[in-house]
Amino acid sequence: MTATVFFQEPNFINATYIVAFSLFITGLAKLTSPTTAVQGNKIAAFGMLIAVVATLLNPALDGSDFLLIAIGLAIGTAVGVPAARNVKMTAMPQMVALFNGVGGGAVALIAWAEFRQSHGDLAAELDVGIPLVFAAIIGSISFWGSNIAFGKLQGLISGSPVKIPGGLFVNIALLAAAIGAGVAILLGSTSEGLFILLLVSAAVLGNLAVLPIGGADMPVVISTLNAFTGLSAAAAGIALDNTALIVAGMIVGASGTILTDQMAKAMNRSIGSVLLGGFGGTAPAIEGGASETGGTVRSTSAADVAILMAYARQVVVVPGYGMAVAQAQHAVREMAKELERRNIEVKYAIHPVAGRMPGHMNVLLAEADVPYDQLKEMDDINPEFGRTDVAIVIGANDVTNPDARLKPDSPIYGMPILNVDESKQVIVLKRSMASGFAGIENPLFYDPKTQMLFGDAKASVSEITSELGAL
Amino acid sequence: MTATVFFQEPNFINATYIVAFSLFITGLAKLTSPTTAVQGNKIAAFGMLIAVVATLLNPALDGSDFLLIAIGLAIGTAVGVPAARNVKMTAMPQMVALFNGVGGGAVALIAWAEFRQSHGDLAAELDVGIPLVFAAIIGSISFWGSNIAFGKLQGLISGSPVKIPGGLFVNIALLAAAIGAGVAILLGSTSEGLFILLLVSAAVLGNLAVLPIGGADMPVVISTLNAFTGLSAAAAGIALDNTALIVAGMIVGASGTILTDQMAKAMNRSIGSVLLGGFGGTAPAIEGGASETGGTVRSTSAADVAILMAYARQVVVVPGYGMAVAQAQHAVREMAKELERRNIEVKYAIHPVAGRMPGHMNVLLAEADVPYDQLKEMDDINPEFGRTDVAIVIGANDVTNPDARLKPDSPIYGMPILNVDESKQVIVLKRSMASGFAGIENPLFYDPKTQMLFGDAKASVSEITSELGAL
Amino acid sequence: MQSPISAVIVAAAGGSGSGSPLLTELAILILAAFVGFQVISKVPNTLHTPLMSGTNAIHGIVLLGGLVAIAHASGFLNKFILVIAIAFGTINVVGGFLVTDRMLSMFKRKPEPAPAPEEKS
Amino acid sequence: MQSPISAVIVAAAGGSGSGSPLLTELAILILAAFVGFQVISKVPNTLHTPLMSGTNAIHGIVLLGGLVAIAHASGFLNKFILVIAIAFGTINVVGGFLVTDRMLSMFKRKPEPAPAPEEKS
Ligand SMILES: NC(=O)c1ccc[n+]([C@@H]2O[C@H](COP(=O)([O-])OP(=O)(O)OC[C@H]3O[C@@H](n4cnc5c(N)ncnc54)[C@H](OP(=O)(O)O)[C@@H]3O)[C@@H](O)[C@H]2O)c1
Ligand SMILES: NC(=O)c1ccc[n+]([C@@H]2O[C@H](COP(=O)([O-])OP(=O)(O)OC[C@H]3O[C@@H](n4cnc5c(N)ncnc54)[C@H](OP(=O)(O)O)[C@@H]3O)[C@@H](O)[C@H]2O)c1
Repeated sequence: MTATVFFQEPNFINATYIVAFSLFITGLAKLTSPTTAVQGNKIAAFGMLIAVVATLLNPALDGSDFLLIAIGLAIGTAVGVPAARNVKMTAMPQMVALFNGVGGGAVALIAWAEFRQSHGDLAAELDVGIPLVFAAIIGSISFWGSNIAFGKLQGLISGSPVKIPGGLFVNIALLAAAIGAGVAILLGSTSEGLFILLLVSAAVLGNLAVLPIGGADMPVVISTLNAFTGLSAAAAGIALDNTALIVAGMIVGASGTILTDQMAKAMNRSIGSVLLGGFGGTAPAIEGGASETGGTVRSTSAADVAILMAYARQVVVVPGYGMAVAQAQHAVREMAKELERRNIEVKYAIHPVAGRMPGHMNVLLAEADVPYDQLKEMDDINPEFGRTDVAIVIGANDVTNPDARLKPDSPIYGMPILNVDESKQVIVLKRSMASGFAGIENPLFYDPKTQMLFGDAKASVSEITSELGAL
Repeated sequence: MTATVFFQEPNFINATYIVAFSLFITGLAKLTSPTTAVQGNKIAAFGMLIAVVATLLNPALDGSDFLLIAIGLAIGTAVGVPAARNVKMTAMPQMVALFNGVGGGAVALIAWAEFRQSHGDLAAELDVGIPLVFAAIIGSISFWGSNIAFGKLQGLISGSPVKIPGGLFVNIALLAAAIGAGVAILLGSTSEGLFILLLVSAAVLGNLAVLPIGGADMPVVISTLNAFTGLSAAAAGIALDNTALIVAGMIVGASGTILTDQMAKAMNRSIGSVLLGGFGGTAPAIEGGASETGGTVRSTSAADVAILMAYARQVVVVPGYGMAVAQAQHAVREMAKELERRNIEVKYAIHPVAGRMPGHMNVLLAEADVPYDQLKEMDDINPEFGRTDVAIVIGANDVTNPDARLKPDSPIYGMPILNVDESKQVIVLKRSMASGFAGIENPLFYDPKTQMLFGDAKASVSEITSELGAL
Repeated sequence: MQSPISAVIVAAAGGSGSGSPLLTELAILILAAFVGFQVISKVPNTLHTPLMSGTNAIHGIVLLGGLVAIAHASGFLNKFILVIAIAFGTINVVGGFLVTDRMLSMFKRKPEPAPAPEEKS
Repeated sequence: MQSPISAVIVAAAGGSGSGSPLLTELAILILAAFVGFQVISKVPNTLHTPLMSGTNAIHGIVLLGGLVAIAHASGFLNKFILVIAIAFGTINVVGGFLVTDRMLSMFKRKPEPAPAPEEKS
């Protein structure tokens, strides 16, 4: 039994944690290139596996603990695996929100259990008490905020901003209540009621903070909450004296922060304005009324589009959120194949914030087996539009809006866009003249070079493909 | 006095260390761009300052300690500041070697003092003893190795490889002796003689390991020893329980390792073959005899070169080690100005391992006020040679050798080179037909497009400049 | 456990070698933050969604917190809370890595059009 | 100092919260190595020489080792050795930073010819 004893030593367990977080870092570093990313994810998952196994070596765990752990692991696996297996690529944002939320929930629950276990005496050792209170507040906010984000994206809750009477003031009061309860506990109160008040205030705050934000802004929210969960995990790690939690949590905290910042920047907005809410939901308000303002719109048919493209040398596909909604990615791939069969060069212009998540279009098109060397980033494709015969815009709107370049008073002025309007012919596939995420007019649709093909993107693209085949 | 007491708390001191190493990391991160590099270095230096000040707050230091510390600091400053102020840019490699050596020496001395202070009892606590022994060995190797490197570069010791009878075998024996002494101490011996044996074996090893390496390979050696000193500092940090030492030392250890690897790669050699020695010194052996083998060499005059250049549209300057030897950088800048006055475009082709340190040419030309946007890296300038009228090679040799592309049995085959031979005319400035660092023939000199201008680079360039002025 | 040498060092540092464990953990925390910033700032836009879900999976490490805490938990409610925490953590870990893998494995590996970026530049 | 909660945790982990201090230091060491690799691998070739001398200056941090050790040193020889160590460390620090600064300040700051590299790519 000496071997078992050795493996059960805290030193051995902690050494394993060091190996585990090294694997996380190595894995993340490999995510920087599509060729190594798959391997990187597996390395990180392997790190997680050995961290879990090492923790289970803890000699303080007895038979009944193992039973409970087995139950927990089984429930988690039973829920997580099918969810991950069956989720549609278009539903990725809400899936990530859900997984993020349960992580935050776990942190809050652990903090609660630890509080109960210490009989509420967090005041005696502040270097355990403070991180525990922090973990409880942030974890609870993250859990509830993520759930609301999930609900909005999944359509369970209205995606448009829900105005909360009192707004910011109520949120500040809730945060103050949560922090106040925490401080009271840290100053010596052992009342569990206070701790529950803390959890509940944070929970309500999580709800109310996310409800007023439009559904389209959810990725920024999820990314923020992702960073929050990471930070709360790191705090729990400090409280539990667990290096693996500290390092892994903090890395996620740092990376989530960067990602949030990049997403907000690419949308030409500040994180503050996103989180204060309201913006993302103005779109539906204008919807329908947008087509009334000036300019003439030319509508076309799938057959005409097919002929136009058949005589092109280079066609650039500009996908946007509408392609995701219509799940048209496979149809698009078919159309591209048909074009390539005719020796027409096909490229995809990927705007960094097309869709509703960074890389959203990449993931969808990858799902449809589009080789990633055909996916051109904005800076690479923009000089190409000048020599492009046909640009076909599939459910994209804001990311093609020339106002961002030309109209200084436009809300999206300054946002880098795809210069679709420089190509010789532009075809736009969408269902109506409704605006996109930013809720503003797009002069591209009134451009004399532009023709609109109205209808669901998937149906339209399939029709074009069959017309092409018939030519 | 409460304030003083607070500042003297170990917690405060350690918090300061965290700030200090954060500043080191921030500073290093800023070294990634020439525009922020100056600031980055200052940030790192500021981090060092606060780390030193925090350490001096240690309440265990008494008046006599402060006196001794003042003496140490004064001596160090009196030696370091003038050395750093007055060193010529061409002498940078040996300066870095010297500074690196004293760092290693300091680590070895501290380890020795700690050993004596513990009355030789390192066995009782191995987590202090092991890092201390490691620090002593590596520090001692680094100190002596760096000194030899300094001596070779400064010309105090012959730059050519000194063959050691027994070679590798002797070195392994010395390492075994040092490690053996260390193990004996860790197993319980308290004999100071053993510790001195350890230091001396490592010292002799440092000497013998570097002596057989040619002077030209010294930068790789210094970079290796730089990493060594960093690692020994980290080890000393573990022994002394000092976070600042651990983090800073390890960062240097990691960065030195990468740098060594990059230098070796750029020279198309393995680190092993460099450190096993011999290669760098074969050059002098061939020297003088090189011109005897095949091909005809055209020699030219400064006046002819001036005329040739005066009618060029684009001139590319290809500097090499010879420019550093001749300290011709200012003369080169003058020549370029003269050319630019005539609306001739001047670019500098910088090979990554031209000279004897990475970035050697950049530093020299920067010293001569050449704007860094005229300095083109290899990958950027290589496609340009085809449309270059005159390439003027100033003391470069190996980095222009077409054999690296063409002759598979050449020792430098596969090394990326500057494709000077693709330009319309090539002028080579050097003193003789002698070979360069790699000790091999350069067919470029026998190319029909090539003309040689023999003589010291500085004199030749100045002559060309005055001929240009006279045109 | 206190050998002469460490006693001397501890005395010199004013009572405790490297300060409180909290400070050591703070050092680890800050280093981890630097690692996070450095590693992630290199990820191309294309991989942002898998990255978001990959980092998301990594904070499933909270599962460990549940495993550690259940060992010393007593009473039904405490254990019950922790079982839920473990289940939540497991969903986070398992779901996160799986879904990331699904996304990533869809990125077709074709030879890059441009020559591999120069390592040294 | 042992509150109920930490006593419980320590007991659960089998005797010692986060293992020996050596392991914590190992964790710090490894994180520092990652930081070093990540930060330095981004440095352009042009700056390699200043970088070499800059990192060289940073390992002058050994000066701190001398300052810590001299506080508990006794006897002439020990103190003498440490004064030399401090002098050496000071040369390393002061010389290193100064010389790096000299080199770097020679890099002329002219407007870059190419537009600033896109942050997001
Ligand atoms: N990627 C991110 O990270 C992220 C995150 C948050 C917010 N955003 C924002 O989201 C926007 C993305 O721009 P985008 O151009 O991709 O999308 P968009 O501006 O939101 O426009 C999408 C368009 O697709 C059309 N559409 C919807 N369903 C369709 C269907 N089934 N078939 C055909 N068309 C359909 C809609 O018009 P119809 O209703 O007329 O069909 C709509 O105008 C930007 O404003 C960006 O700032 C992006
Ligand atoms: N940069 C690094 O990090 C590094 C480190 C270690 C080794 N190396 C190696 O160093 C070499 C660098 O190539 P390189 O082309 O720069 O230099 P090189 O191949 O060593 O050639 C230098 C040439 O300069 C000439 N020269 C010397 N003094 C001169 C003077 N006063 N006036 C005019 N010419 C003079 C020499 O010829 P004469 O004697 O005929 O004048 C010699 O052929 C490569 O092989 C590289 O692998 C580089």
